[in-house]
Amino acid sequence: MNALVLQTTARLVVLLLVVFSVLVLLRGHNEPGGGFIGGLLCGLAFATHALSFGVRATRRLMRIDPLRLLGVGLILAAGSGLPAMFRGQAFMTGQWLGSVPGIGKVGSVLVFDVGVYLVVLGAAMLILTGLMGEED
Amino acid sequence: MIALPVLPILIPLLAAAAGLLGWRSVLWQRVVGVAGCVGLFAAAVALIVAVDRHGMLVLQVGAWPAPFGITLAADRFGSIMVGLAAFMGLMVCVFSLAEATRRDVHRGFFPLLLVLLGGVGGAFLTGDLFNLYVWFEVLLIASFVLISLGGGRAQLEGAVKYVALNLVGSMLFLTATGVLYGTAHTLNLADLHLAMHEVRQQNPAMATALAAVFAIAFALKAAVFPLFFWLPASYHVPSAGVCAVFAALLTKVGVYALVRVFTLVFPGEEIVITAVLIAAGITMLTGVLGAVTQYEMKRILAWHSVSQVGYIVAGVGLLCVPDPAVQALGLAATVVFLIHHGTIKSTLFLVAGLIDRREGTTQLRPIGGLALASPGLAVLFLLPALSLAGLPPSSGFWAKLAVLSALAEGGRWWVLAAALAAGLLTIMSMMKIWNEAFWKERPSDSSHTPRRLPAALVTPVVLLVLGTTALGVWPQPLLGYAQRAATQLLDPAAYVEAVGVLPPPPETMEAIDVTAESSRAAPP
Amino acid sequence: MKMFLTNLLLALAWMAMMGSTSWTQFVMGFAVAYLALAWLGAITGNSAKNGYVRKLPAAIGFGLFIFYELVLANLRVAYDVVTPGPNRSPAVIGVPLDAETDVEITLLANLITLTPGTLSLELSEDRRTLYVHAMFADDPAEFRRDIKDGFERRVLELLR
Amino acid sequence: MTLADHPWALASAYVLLGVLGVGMLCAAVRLVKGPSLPDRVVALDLLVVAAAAVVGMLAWVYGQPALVDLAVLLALTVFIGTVALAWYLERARP
Amino acid sequence: MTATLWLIATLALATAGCLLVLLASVGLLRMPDAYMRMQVASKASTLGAALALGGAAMGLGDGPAVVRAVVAIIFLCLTMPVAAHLLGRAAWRTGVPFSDETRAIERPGD
Amino acid sequence: MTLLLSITVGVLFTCGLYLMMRRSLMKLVLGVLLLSHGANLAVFVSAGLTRSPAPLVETGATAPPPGAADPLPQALVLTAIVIGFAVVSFAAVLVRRASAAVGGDDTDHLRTTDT
Amino acid sequence: MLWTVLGLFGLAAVSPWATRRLGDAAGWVLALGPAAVFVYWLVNWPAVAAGELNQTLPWAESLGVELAFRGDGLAGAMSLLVSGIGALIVVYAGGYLRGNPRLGLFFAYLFVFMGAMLGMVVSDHLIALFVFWEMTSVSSYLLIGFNHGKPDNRDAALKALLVTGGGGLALLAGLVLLGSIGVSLGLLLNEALRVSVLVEHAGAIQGHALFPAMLVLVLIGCFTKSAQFPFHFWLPAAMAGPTPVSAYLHSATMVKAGVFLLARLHPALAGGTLWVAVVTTVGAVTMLLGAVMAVGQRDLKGILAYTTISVLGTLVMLLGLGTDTAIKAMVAFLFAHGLYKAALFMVAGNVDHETGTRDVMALGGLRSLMPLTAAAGLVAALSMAGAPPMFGYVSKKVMLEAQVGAPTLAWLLTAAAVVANLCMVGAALLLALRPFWGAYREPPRKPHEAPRSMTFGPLLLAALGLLVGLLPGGFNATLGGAMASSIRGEPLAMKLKLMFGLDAKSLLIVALSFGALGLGYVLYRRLRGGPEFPAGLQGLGRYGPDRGYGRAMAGLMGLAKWQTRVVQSGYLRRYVLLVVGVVALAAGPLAVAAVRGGGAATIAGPLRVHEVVLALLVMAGAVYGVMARSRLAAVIGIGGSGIGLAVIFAVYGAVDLAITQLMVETLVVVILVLVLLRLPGAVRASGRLARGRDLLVAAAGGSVVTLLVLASATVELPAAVSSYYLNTASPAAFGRNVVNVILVDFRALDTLGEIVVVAVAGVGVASLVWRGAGRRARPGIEDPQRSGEAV
Ligand code: NA
Ligand code: NA
Repeated sequence: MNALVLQTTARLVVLLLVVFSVLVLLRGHNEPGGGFIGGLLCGLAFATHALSFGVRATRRLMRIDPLRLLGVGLILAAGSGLPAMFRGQAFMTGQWLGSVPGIGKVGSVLVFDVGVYLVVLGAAMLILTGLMGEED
Repeated sequence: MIALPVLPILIPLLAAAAGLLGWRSVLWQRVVGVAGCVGLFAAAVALIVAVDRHGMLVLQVGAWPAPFGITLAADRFGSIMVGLAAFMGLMVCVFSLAEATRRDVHRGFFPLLLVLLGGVGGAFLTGDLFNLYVWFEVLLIASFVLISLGGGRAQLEGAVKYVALNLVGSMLFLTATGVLYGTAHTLNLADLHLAMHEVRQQNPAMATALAAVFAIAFALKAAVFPLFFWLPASYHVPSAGVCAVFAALLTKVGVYALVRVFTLVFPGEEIVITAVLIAAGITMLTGVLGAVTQYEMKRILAWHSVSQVGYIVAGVGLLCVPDPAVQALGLAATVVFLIHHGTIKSTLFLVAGLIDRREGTTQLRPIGGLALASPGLAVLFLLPALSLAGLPPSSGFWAKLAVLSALAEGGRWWVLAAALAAGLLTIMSMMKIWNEAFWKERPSDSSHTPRRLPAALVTPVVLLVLGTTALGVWPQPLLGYAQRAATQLLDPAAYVEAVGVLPPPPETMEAIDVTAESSRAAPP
Repeated sequence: MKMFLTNLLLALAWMAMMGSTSWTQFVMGFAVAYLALAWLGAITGNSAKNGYVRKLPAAIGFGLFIFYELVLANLRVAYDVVTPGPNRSPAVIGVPLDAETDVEITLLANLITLTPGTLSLELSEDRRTLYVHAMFADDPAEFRRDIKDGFERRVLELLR
Repeated sequence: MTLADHPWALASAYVLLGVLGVGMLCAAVRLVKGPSLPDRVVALDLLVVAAAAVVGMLAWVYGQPALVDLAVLLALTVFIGTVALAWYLERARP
Repeated sequence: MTATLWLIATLALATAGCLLVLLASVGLLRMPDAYMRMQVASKASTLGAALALGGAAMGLGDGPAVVRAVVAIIFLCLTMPVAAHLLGRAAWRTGVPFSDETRAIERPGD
Repeated sequence: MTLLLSITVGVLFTCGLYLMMRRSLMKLVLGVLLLSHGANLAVFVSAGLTRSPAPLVETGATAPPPGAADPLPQALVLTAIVIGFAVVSFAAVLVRRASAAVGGDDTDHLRTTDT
Repeated sequence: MLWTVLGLFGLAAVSPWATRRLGDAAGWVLALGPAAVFVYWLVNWPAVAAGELNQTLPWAESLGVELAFRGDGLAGAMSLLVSGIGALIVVYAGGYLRGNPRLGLFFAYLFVFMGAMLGMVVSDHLIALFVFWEMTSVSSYLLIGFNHGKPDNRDAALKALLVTGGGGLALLAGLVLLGSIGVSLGLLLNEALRVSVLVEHAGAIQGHALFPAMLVLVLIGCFTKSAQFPFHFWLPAAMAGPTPVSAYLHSATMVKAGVFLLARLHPALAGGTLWVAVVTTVGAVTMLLGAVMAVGQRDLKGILAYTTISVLGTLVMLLGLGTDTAIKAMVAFLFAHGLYKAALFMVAGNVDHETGTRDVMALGGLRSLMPLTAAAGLVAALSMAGAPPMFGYVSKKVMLEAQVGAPTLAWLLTAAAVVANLCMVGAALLLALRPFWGAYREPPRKPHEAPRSMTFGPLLLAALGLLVGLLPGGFNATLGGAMASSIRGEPLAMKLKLMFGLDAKSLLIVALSFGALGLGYVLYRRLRGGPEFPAGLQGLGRYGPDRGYGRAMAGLMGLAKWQTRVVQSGYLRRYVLLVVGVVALAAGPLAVAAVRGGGAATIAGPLRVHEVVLALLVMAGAVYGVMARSRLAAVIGIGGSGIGLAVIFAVYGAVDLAITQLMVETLVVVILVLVLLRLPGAVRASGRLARGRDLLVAAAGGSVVTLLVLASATVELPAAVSSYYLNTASPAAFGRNVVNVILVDFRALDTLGEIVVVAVAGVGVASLVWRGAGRRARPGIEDPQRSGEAV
């Protein structure tokens, strides 16, 4: 949408939302949030961008192919259960690396959540850019 | 060994993800597709062998004890179904190397196929009701996309109807699962088996009502009368490979769930399961009658899928007979018929694909003369067609015999009569195709130049025909397996023991009472 | 902007050092860092050093002004809403702009919208006129003047 | 020191929630009445913002800081929804 | 005592906010045309929600919650006018009618 | 409240199903969306309602405060919501393509694959 | 024995290839296969006679099915007939279809058929027998439709398959019933369908309550296969096949399968009133009908077909009577018929092959041009007519003896037999005299004698008929006696002889025999000029069961169309309506019962204004979504409803849930808005009545869900799983947001599946909206409007 007021605001809002989405992702294990909410939020951020600047600009901005995002996300999520298997434990048994201040204990579970985040983001992007791409 | 039950889920999903990573390269997609299917097949074979030898394989995902985590529990029934999915997946994958266009591949054909297989695998292996719902959705959405992949009007039309009706079923399933959780407060199937005893004591009508809703939801997925509309409206629209994989798996998952739930969670719900049996009988007839009016090969096959679901479900419906011997016969018949139909119907759809490739259409009127023009194709059609019609010595005959024996043993004569009548009409339908496409002379106004059939298209069909014919000539391995699987299904106590549901530790026993409406945190 | 970020960074460092993530610590850190920057801003080698230092109080003043306008206008609207019978005089009025940059125009348009009684409807193609819907515009000329002297002046002061 | 310690405070909080509820109902009426699409969108906007206020109040009433997060996100998302609807309104014009 | 005062203060803030939201809603119902409804709704509700949220967060007395509330308020103040502007523009561009009271309507090109 | 919310579930289902019985494809999607809402709420309500704190563990504690809400239905509904989102999104786009293909937002145009 | 069957199947597999390699000699060489089987049975005859030829192999044990072979007299005799005539037919076909590129295929079908037939006659287990039985149906279908270019042939093949296949299904049902009778009598599963075992329990079986139903089903199977009235109509139509097929089908095998099975089951099932009444009546009616119809034909093969029906009727009737004499007569008749009918079919084939017509009226005086064929035809026809000293005469005599000695209604049966025989004489003379003797008529093609391969068979068979007639003793001692004993279930000596005694009964029989011959000749004289007189009889065929078949097919089509119209209407809204209706009707009453059962539910707690408002908002939004005129307004309403839902979640302690719901709802609104933008205009609403109905059904569906949700509160069980999560999340899974811990750890597999769903939705949307991706598709393969569009 060619609205100066919107575009100016959107720059700020998008940035804010993306940062916020990562925050939500990382602290999700301990506070409300997590991969879904983070991914959706990031998707909404890009939706805002696309609505403000057009979907081509958004694609340029993202740089990453959303389909690849899906692939990486799925591999991270499904793969997060593999280390346990290689150690002879049940699939998806939690593997913990250590504590990070502000996030808490970090391990395979976080990898899983990151995968979730990427998949949700990728899918949201595919849907939105796909639909809006038809408008351009 | 510990990893075995998760591999049929994990391998295809990881392969699908890998496919998405390199989605621009058709070659990469094909390589990943075949690799994933081969891997899945290997895992499935290993699983079948292991389960048949050592009994149920149980994996507590995340090492959380049952019923708290999600349990993957592979019994004979589940593993053979995984085997069916894997085998058909592999065949269709190879077939699609030649059939799927570049356009299809770019649109994610192979990852979608793999996801479908992964979802099916999950559904067959999970020991958790909600997880079953999730895998249902996985395979459902993959099938949504596959059905609409062609993007033509027919595909889109079929897809809309398919999506709409299946979503109603999904919502029903979800709601029923939620209500069941609200009632029994557990989701693990083994744990539910125990909890439902208590539920039945407190409110037997509740158990029956839930059983009915689950039956309806699964019957819709299985395309049982009068909930089958989605199937004839949509099964025939995608490419033959997709049709084949659908025919092999989609309705089967519904039947699988029906079996699982009615052996484990709602055993002895006689009213509901009797209704299922009656519906099964009607389904057999409705399906074949529907096929009579059709003059397009895939549509005919689709209608027969409905009819055959009736046969398959009839075995489940025999759970309404209190005699465990009859129940075992019925379930064994269901297993045999599932495998038979899963392979044969898919083979026929693939043959339709061959005809489509050769003649440019699967409409019966504009083609003809294939018996002379392509004798090999004629053999590839005739053998599975006879099997579908239940003529011996074919897998279809043994499957039908198993169903009929079970029905006779259970004394359900009307259903038996329906099965016989439907059998005759099935012969008629198959011979209609044979007459029109193979025996009839090619219409003189046909201007189509037949195309050559590439090896990738033909090889899987040949393998399938050989395999199913072997199954017909030497049925005992399958029959015996089915018998053992049925016995296992009818022993829920063993299932519960294998899953290892633990009584909750003492300190958590002071359970929060979530059923009561209270607002403890906020003062009044 | 760079200075502001530096300030922010310093505030975060403060929090880290305090080992606390509470907001009071952040405010404290921010204040301390601001003072430090006001004093030693030259260190950063930023030519606009004084701009930031000077503008922060201006911004705070601006915020207070907005709040005042907001409350005032809300009351006026409230009166109109709750009293029976209309005592308003709506109109769409084009306001010529001195603001030029994106940020200036956006801020101005937002401020106009944020205050009840006025709503920026449309920016002309040449970005020189902002069309405003006003609920209490007895005199269009006076309305234009109010906007230009009130909001626009303050916005430009803050941003230039 | 929480709201729950003072019955009068809690009671007034509930009254405020009721006030917000009435406000939401008014907005719902406008949503249904229209008549123009922008009217409905504004009503939806208001509904969401009121919901944010409700959630904020609930956070207080229940002593649940986590609910504030929801309020924050309500504020975030209402913007996006409105942008999309406005985008539609402009594009869909005949 | 201070605690009670703090409680009263925050309650007052919240009350003001809630009343403003109510005001916006009533205005939304009562105003004669879409533009005036937007006027009332978008602003009063923004301020109202901000006050209610701020009051609640402060009353809650949880540090991070207040920070988040402030973030929400800033965000609302940042975005609500934009949203209102966009809606107004859309209404204006799609020719949503003004009420009869409207005295003058200037348009580009006039 | 359980009663009222159960009725709400019923209303959501009724509206959703009714919408699915319309001729408009768009209404079909909206119907699915409402069904999804209804199903989610049904799961949530069936599991038991508690006006209670969210199941969050305070720093330093090992369990949420007593009386915390049942976290499992929340997780289930969350999963269901996201699945519903995915499905509805796909259905919406499908419907759009289908209506373009048949030339109208009308399910009665979708009859060629049946008969 | 297994290898004789498998060998023939193997031969079938290689014969297309072998025929191409062997050329004209193929028939002679391939005939060695069945000849070897013939020899096998000859060599093993002592073992057969001693009842020592048994073989049991496991097959489908789980269903109690074994490959149990038993070479008793019946099996041995039938095997000899099948393989012997089979070998001759193969030789004959090699000549008849010389040069036909599909001769190899024909041999393949023929060998499958032969193998199946052999497998059937030696099977002791009835399911195994049924397997072979159905294989004969299928292979005969392929044989009848061999010349499938003509629609008539295809229809005939289909008719044969449907009638015999339908009968096969009845038979299968009967066998399944028989099996369950057997099991209920305490037999093991694998024994319950072994004929040799069943025979020992005949009394108990016939006393079983299910026996009548079972018997009727089995009889239907036998009657359809053996073309008994009213299922006889498929057989004349099956004349369409190439002549060797007709010969084989009619004389030796397929149609005899039904008779064979009756004979096979005779010791176990026969004897009761039901058996006697039904089997005898049907047999007699068929005998008469076939004979009368036969004389109305002009087509050589038509005459042969109807006379076959008549003979089959006779055989069935004899089995129905079940007296010792009747069984002996049946055995004799079966063999005699096998010999002469095969010969006559080959003769007819020769005539057709050489002259290009089969119309008896168009033929005449071929004797000098085709002397060997004429000779074979004459001898065989005499046997058929029952003229001494042919095998046919011997068997007719014993047949009449059985009729005269029938326990009830002997005079009626005898009269029927005489009338039938009289017609047979007429038909036989029509076949053998009319084309060969009398004035020469110019046929479409210039005839000369058929090649040796085509005369060898008929001559040999005709000669055999004469030989057995002259010297019946050998037959009595070997085949005949053994077969009759098998049917009887106990030793039964055959005493066929050419000469007759001088007692009253014998004289009566001889008188009847010769009387029939004489009257038959008179009939022939009437027929010779052209069968106008029996033209009326044709009506019997036209208005009989054949017409019923046509009607049934048309009716089926009509029913199917009606059903499709009603059930699969194509209206999605109707489907949804039906599905919801099913839910309401099936689950509704149960849900009501569930709410009323169980303990008291705590469902009406204290209400809070804002909660009530939220619930009302959710409902109002949904209702508005339904009522709104504009689709966007509907989206807005439903979006509002969803956001209200989010807040409700929050109220009940589900923050994560509320947030997710909120964001999803927002995204969905954005997506729906994007979708709406390019959606074509909506259609007008349906009528008020329809809307009312829809609303009613939808509300019923909604109520079911409401009731279920309420009912869940009637059961109180501890929430152990939840407690575990609450107490374990932080200490063991290191997360303080329990919901998130469930999502990513306790139940991470759910989440994995869920993100797969999301990912696929993304891929799917992309695949739907990308128009450009297919541009580089290979030409020719790209087929966007895939098949299945039209109709
Ligand atoms: Na884990
Ligand atoms: Na309960």
